[in-house]
Amino acid sequence: MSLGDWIGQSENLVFLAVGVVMLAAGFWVVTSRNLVHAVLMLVVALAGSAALFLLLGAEFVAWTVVLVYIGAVVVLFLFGLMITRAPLRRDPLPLDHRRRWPAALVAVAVFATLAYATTAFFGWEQGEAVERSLTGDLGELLFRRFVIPFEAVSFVLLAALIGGIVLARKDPRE
Amino acid sequence: MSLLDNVWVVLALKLGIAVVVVFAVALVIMFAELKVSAHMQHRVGPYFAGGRWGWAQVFAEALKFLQKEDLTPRDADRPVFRLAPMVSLLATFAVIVIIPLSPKLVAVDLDLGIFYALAAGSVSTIAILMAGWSSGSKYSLIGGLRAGAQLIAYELPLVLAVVGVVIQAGTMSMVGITEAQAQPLFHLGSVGISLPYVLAGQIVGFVIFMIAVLAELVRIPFDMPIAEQELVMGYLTEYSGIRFTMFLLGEYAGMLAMSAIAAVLFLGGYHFWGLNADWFGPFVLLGKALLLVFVMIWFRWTWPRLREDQLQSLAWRWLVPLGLANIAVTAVLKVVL
Amino acid sequence: MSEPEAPGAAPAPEAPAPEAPPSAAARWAALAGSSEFSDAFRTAKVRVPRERWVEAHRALKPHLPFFGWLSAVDWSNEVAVGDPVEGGPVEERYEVLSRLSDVTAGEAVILSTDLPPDDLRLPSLTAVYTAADWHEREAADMFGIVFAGHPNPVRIYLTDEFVGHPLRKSYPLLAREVKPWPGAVEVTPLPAAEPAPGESGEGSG
Amino acid sequence: MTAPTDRDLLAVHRSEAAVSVELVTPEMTLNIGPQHPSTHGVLRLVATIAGERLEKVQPVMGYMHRGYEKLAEVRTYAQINALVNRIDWVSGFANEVPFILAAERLMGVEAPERAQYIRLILTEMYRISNHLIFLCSFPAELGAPTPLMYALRERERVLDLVEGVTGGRFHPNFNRIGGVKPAAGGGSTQRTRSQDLSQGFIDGTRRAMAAVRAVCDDLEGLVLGNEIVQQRTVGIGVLPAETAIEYAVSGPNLRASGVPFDLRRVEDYLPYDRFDFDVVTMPNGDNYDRCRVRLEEIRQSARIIEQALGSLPGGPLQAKVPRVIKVPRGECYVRAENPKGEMGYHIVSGGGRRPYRVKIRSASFCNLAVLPWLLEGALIPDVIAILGSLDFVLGDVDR
Repeated sequence: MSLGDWIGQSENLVFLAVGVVMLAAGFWVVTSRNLVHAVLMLVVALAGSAALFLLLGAEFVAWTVVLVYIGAVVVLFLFGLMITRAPLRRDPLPLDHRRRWPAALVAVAVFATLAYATTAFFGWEQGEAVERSLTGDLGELLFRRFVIPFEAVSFVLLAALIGGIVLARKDPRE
Repeated sequence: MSLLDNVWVVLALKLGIAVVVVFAVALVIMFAELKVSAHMQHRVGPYFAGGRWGWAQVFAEALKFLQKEDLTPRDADRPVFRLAPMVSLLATFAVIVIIPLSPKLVAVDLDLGIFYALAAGSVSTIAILMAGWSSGSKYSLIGGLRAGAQLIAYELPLVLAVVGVVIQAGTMSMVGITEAQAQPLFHLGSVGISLPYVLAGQIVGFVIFMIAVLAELVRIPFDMPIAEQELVMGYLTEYSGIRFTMFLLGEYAGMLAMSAIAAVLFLGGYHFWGLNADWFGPFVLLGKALLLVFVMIWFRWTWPRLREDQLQSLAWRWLVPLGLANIAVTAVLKVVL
Repeated sequence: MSEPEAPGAAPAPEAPAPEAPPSAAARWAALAGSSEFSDAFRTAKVRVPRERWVEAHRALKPHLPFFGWLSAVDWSNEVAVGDPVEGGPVEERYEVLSRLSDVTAGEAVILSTDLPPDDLRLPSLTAVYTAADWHEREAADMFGIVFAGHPNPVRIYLTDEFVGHPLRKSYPLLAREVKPWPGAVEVTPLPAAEPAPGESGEGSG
Repeated sequence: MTAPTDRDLLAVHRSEAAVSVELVTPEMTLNIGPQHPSTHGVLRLVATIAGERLEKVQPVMGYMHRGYEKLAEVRTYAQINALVNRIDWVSGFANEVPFILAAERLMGVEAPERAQYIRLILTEMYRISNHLIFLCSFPAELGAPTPLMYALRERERVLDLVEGVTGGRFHPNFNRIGGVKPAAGGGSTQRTRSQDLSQGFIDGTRRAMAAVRAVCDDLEGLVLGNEIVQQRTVGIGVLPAETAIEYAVSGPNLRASGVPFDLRRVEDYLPYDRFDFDVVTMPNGDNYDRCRVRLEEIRQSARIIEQALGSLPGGPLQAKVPRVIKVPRGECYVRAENPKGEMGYHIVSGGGRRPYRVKIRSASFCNLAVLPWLLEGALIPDVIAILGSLDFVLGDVDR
């Protein structure tokens, strides 16, 4: 398939546009000196990923991303930032730039790992197009085939939750 | 390609109509609030504008707001400050799109209708946090923080209440849920009797849903984020002119949207015993939604406001466990029956 | 609430003067360790020297726990506004007054002390009566009295830049000087009535 | 002033990060007022808050200081009477009473009985008016605006009656040394059945009292009986009796803490001793009790007024006083139970037509002094509720 054909398909055009926006937003997230702006750009990036899932026909995953990541996780981020150190004035909060190179290295490594894992597992062939909604299949997969990993992850998250509470809670005797 | 274009055109048309209708109904709700509150307080309310009942009052107020200066405080974060009201309004409209007015009159019928509505609605939290932080005012910041805490706390009961309905209906589609409530529940002789979910097992869910909706909409008794007496309107403090109007419209459109969703989920949507849903559907749904809106207005003018910590304990100690119990009971009944 | 059972009222019969029961002012004066008191106009008033100011309050506190108010009077012969005291010059001083009462029977006394105009210092009562806090700040604002030992000696009414102490008799009332108050001619006889004797006749034009 | 560069800020940031390992919620100074919907005028609270909790609060006053004590030095007694009813403008007439009584005491004049009764009736009517305002503004501070309309409607009836008698609603200026002002067309001090009370006043007042009682019942059910109101008030802002006395809190606020101290019983000023009424106290001293005390006091005031109307004596309105009021040398302090607490005037007369010095002891000023104690550790919503429950007026604080 030539590049021209690839671009000729409208889905691919949308994919391209969303990808560019996501990349720009992601870049903004790591370079912005204003923490709140960074988080808001994260919202754009997440919305982009939701749009990508929509393009793939995975509605349920897309709306889950919106509900969980934008509606809850980012809100928690913002909440935490505002209650601690979001500057009210416009002067930028100086972020620590000393570790930017190691951070970039880690980011590249994560990207490489994920890209390798994806291509190694699925290969480069085009998957078959899915017409119907995948919600049911997703449920089947999660609660039949992968129920033990699913429960394990839930357990880990619960442990993390409890740990978070224990850490955050100040000892009243202090 | 031309077909695709057509789809977009149709969608744009539908959206345009939806926006106009929503604005009109929002204005009606605004007027209703003025009049209802007045009568609850032994007042007459709007009286002069327009000649009779002061019907033109809302238009006069809209005009007044439009010609007011759109102020941005010096310490505000300009782009975020200006974007926040639009995000708020956008989130509300995104919710409204999926409400089915009749079996055929649906802007978008998504498989995951209600799930989508919850997701889209949760975005409005971001708008409030944006407004609260970017205003550069401490009162706004506290209001934004309260809103954040409150909306996170009430997202959960809202979803839990919906899950009960979804289990009972076996679908997340708004049309599907409506139709499921039109199915005969039992037979009296040869006549099949259908009941809306509020009467058929989801009364607890309905109550939780409405309480959570009040909190999501930041209406009394849960209006701590704007709390005029404490925070001088909280995250709205610094807004004026058209941007304030957008928040205001967002509030009333949100009331309409959430009431309509509640009507679909629990009150049988566009169905009403003996009325043809194709013809009367929109009016039935609107009637049900406006009834719920009236209840919200009623609460607004009779109750004082709770405190933030009391609201949190209400959410976590009562609504979440009740919602979970409701799901468990519904699931068991679904399997048994 | 229970312990200040108005002992000032009960031990009255044991007081020294047998023929006439001693006045309330006399009893409070005895308690405060002072012999100067007056009972005119049903207002018991006890004078204490400046050195005994805090002690006197401390002695009265168990009986009179309610600190009504504290203020001062600038006794001066040269007044910028208002009328000087009639009937001869007064001894120039600042008189600080504090009123104490109970919360049961309405027993009350005004304690007063004198400060020379060139040395306006007085120990603070805040250690004895918490309620004296704001009253002392007000008196400091208005009269320039320095309350030694006050925990928060900042201005209460006036801005930090304000110069002067408005309730001193030497402080002019500027508005009054710019535009005289019509009060000087306020008594106008009614058209029908005959002019009344005295000042009102002079005042009417 | 040059703006700090990023590098400067970074240095600060690093040092902060080195000092505080855990993220602490930074303290914030919040200025509540002087322009704020709930400060009852121009009061400013400089509050240090952590999250929503007040760590420390410093009230700042003086925005309304009008210098009445100084102004009183250049005004005659009659003019001061017009001045003092502006101190606490919600209960105007009640401000005049102790001042006039103090002047009368110095002059050795006593008002005739009928005048005393009228003073008493009007004082109690202003008490009702004041407490109705409290009962409507307090729920409004909790976010319920509707009781406002209910209470204000009955207050209008009371004020209409007052207007019929005095010609004024907020500032009646109805007292005269030696009595009260004869109504329109009057001027005679000798007329026995003088035109002091407007026509229909007695019947109208009886009807108004019935309406006031009715609205009290309504408010008791709708406001005090509301679960959210109870959640927001019961056990909040508790003022123990010892602290209340220590801070010289007076009036309904003191009685809400369980101290049965009412100057109407204790002091001998208007003919209160002839009437049957209860001194209302409440045990807990929290916001709810402060609300209840005032509600009950409205009923008691209605009781007093009804009794007074039934036994209103005839006779002149004015004692004989010289045409030019000159007060002999001397000083005295007269206090009265104002709607907000102990209000008193210490008049020092130099012997002339103007007082040498007038000290005004206003209730709100002293009641407000307990605020920093009460607010310590309170949440912001409770701050507003406690502030409202103390029932102060800034004119009464600043004078």
